[in-house]
Amino acid sequence: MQFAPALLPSLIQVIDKTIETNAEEVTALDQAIGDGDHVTNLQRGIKALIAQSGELATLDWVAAWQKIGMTMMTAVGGASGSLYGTLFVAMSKAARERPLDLQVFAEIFTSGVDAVKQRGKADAGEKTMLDVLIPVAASLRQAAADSVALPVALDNVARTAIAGMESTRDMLATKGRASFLEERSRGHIDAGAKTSQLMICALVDVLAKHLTAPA
Amino acid sequence: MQFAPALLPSLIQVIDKTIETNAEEVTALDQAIGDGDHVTNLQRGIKALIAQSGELATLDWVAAWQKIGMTMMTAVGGASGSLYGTLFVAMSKAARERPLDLQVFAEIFTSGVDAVKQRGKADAGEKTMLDVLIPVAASLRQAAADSVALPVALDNVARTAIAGMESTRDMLATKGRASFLEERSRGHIDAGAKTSQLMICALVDVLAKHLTAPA
Amino acid sequence: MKKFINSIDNLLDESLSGFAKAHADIIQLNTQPHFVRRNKPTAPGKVALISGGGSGHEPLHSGFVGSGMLDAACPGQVFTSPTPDQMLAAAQAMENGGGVLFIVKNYAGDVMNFEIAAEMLDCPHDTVLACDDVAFPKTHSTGRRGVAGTLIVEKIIGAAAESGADLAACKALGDRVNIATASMGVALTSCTVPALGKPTFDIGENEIEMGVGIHGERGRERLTMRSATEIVDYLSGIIDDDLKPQKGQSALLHINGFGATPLMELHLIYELASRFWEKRGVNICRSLVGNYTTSLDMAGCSITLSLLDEELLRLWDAPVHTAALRWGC
Amino acid sequence: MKKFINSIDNLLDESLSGFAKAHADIIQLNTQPHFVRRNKPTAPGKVALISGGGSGHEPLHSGFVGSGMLDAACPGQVFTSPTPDQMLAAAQAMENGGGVLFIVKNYAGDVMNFEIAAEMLDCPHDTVLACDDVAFPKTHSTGRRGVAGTLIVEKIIGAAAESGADLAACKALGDRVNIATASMGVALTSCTVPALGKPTFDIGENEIEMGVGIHGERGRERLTMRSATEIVDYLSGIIDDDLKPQKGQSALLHINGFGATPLMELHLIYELASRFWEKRGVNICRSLVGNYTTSLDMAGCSITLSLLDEELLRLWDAPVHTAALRWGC
Ligand SMILES: Nc1ncnc2c1ncn2[C@@H]1O[C@H](COP(=O)(O)OP(=O)(O)O)[C@@H](O)[C@H]1O
Ligand SMILES: Nc1ncnc2c1ncn2[C@@H]1O[C@H](COP(=O)(O)OP(=O)(O)O)[C@@H](O)[C@H]1O
Ligand SMILES: [Mg+2]
Ligand SMILES: [Mg+2]
Ligand SMILES: [Mg+2]
Ligand SMILES: [Mg+2]
Repeated sequence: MQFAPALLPSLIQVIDKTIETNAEEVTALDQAIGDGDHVTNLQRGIKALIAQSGELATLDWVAAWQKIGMTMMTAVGGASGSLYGTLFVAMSKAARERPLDLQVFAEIFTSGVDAVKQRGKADAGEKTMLDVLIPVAASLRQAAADSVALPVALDNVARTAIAGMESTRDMLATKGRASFLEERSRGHIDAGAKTSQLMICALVDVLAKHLTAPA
Repeated sequence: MQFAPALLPSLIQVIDKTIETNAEEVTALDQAIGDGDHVTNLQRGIKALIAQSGELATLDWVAAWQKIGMTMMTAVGGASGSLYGTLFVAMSKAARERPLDLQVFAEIFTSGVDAVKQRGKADAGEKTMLDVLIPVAASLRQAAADSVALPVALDNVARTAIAGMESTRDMLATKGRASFLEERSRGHIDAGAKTSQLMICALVDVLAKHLTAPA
Repeated sequence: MKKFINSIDNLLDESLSGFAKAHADIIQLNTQPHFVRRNKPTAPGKVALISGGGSGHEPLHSGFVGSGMLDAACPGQVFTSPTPDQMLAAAQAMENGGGVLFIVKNYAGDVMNFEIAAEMLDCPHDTVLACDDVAFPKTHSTGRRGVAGTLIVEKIIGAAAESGADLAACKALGDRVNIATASMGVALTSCTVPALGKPTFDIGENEIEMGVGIHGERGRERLTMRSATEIVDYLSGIIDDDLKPQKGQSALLHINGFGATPLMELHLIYELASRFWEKRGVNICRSLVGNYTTSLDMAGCSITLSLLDEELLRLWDAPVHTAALRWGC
Repeated sequence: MKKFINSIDNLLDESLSGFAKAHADIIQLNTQPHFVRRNKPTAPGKVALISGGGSGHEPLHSGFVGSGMLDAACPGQVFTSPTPDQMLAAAQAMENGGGVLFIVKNYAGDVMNFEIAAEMLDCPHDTVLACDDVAFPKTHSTGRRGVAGTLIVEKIIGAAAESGADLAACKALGDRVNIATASMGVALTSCTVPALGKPTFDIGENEIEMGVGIHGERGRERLTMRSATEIVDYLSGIIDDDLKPQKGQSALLHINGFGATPLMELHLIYELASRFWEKRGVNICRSLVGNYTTSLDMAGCSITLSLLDEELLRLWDAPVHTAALRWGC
């Protein structure tokens, strides 16, 4: 596999950047139908990851995802902290003893997303980050099944993430705080879906650049 | 004496009217350098007096002032309630067994104002209602000493009240809540001085009309 | 927004440190991870009661740690659920042979984080979900939220645990109190989260938000401002429909301020709400009026009715010694 | 302005009635004239402690009526001193052979109205003037105002009276506490008096008012907003200059919220203020943090330091059972 944990510092860095750049917009989303802390929560986690990024770069994926998961779990708090924590810890578990290729990664990521579904007792269509994560997992699996080239697969992931994020706008929220707004939750993109999409797109960007960079 | 307690209902009515008309302006004064309740306080007293005005009309001045004093004392509260209560109770005491003429009234009113000075541990120049009451008492005494005609005496009283009220604008407050504003108390007319003046001018108006009215 | 703050980053730490100093006779603060715990050892075999949640609701929950109530509380960031390591460490520190009962307000974040902690805990444990907010039906997709009634659950389980009730009994009692307790809130203003510096929602000079939670999330509907009696009748009506108290039923009436509403107004609300239930033959035999489950600086309040049988009444009356509730000792 | 109100005219009555119902176990409300009195008979010969003042400062004073503290409190209209008939009736109702001590916050209206009542009272009586606000020098033309320190005076005299101290001793003790107590307040916002419906003063998003009283009257100066530490150092500095506590001196530190400031911020202020005096060798051995002497819905707080010798400490710790302060019973 082309991608090693040595990439993590730069991945964390672009995630930090995209959240920072879009902070105001996302906070407005979370204030509209949530409680407004989503960006602050994520940034606490990202800050903790930045502090660890040197160490993370030296680990294998199993250990790195485990560490990222535990860090998100203990630094973020709120719904998103437990969910991202769950995602990475589950990915770490699923990755044990397996060489990483697109097929395997698609399975690992799907295991992570399944764990999020279980933890959140939620599924697609409930106006949460899962409306990005579930289709992205599916897109990865599809790419692997179709043996598409990595750059194309990455491009599909980004498109899917954006479409998933956009799809939350008109949904009725049935999970998380926004569910208490009932019909008033419609018309606003879910903050967690938005940040998932932003982070995924930022990762895709780095990875795509990495692919085309001279070795 | 031309003026009997039978006049009280109409006197109370014009007082009610002048406070009502100027309520906003006076409240703004009391908010600027006090706590904003002066109009509400006075109006509670005036309302109580209106309820009693039928009965007040049947009393002699001694009894009427006593009753007015006790009503102000128990209905108004705050600094002004105790002071107006003190004024009228002291006037009632001073009026005992004395036929009422301008000279006697000037003395009675002066006794009332002296009681207010004692109760408030205050004197002229401290930016309070006393800056109206003290010169008005002096003007009454002067009119009696000079034996001026009643309409002229009343006119002097009104002018004096207005001048006294105006004089508080540039004073430094050394009594009441405004004293805590120190130099910042300058530039605002004292609310209690303003209402004293308004009430005195309203009374003068009715009394003057009464003098010129066909018997 | 003006707040007494040095920096957003250490607001919680400085505040918790002040809380711990001010109440050093009954609690102490554990850091890394953060939890507030009782000072005094508990009786061996006592069920350890652990609660927690986002900060900004003070005195809930840290103000309810102490003899007769909680063993520990885990404070999260403002309006953000605490993290599993906090609950786990608190549970491990306080467990004393009787197992651990988590008392959790029903919000996705709190539920999931406590769940993770529970999964990691290797001693008998259970969880009571506080879900007293009747702004939404029982069938709401995520269940009902836990709001001001949570403290009643904590007080009553606290008394039972103190007197030796076991884990199963405490859990059953908590669920029973929950079912017998209903709350409805109304906001006159939004709150302002320190990290954001502006009100969470806009609301007009003549509007109120009915059925709000305690995080500045909007409520179930926006109405025009109305008289205190109309507001109380609206809130109490929904509570009454839910609990359907019998004539002669004894109850605790709790008026909770959200933070910026003067006590004078809360007592007025108490007056009107107690008239509401007196008219319906309910015997309001206990009261609690004040800022207990706040939403930072929000103006508004909630009404909570909690039906009490003899056992619950006795447990409510049992001695309690915490920073925010104290009687009988 | 949005407030829970039916009408301005009966706001106080409905609120007092709610207060009386919520605390019927310890107090009752007398109407015509209004005063809140203890329920339970006092020991013959006990000095009757009567306080009172404008409403809008709740829980002061009505929340401090009960065993170990006040015998009665006379509530005036919002920010308006009560009237002499109230104090007189309260004194006559509570006098029990030990005479009457009036505890009065030093404001022209309160002083004069209590004075009139005292003149009418025909039993031994005396008055303690609370004047703990050090925003102004002792030589200020009307003397210093009584603010949050008043409750400390009431608590300590209350304990002494309960244990049989006579009128002269209670009076002397009150004066002594007064001298040993200093407060300074800061407002972040104005309050809104219900009858007026708009804030008493305007204040910018970046301004604070230092040295405020508790009636929405402006303070001694307006400064730009600054960090919590700077604010605390400013307020504490003035208090410290006034009391000049010795190293090793024991003291009670009371952080009082004005109504709309979250407990989280008050605890942060407590932390910073206790650091301030710890650095100076003062032993902060008692604390009180919360909304006790409020100014309706004002955001802001005051810091009060009260120097305690052994006698005062013992009296502070003595049992008290009121609506707002309760311990030892
Ligand atoms: N049950 C759930 N399942 C999946 N995602 C959820 C769930 N509840 C909330 N979320 C996601 O978490 C986001 C909110 O995260 P955050 O604001 O950090 O936490 P909180 O809601 O506790 O304040 C939502 O926008 C949504 O995407
Ligand atoms: N010591 C005093 N002596 C004379 N007049 C006073 C004194 N203190 C206050 N006043 C008058 O009372 C007025 C305030 O009355 P009011 O607002 O009703 O009471 P309060 O000041 O208690 O709120 C002031 O404007 C001033 O004229
Ligand atoms: Mg959120
Ligand atoms: Mg006034
Ligand atoms: Mg949150
Ligand atoms: Mg006043």
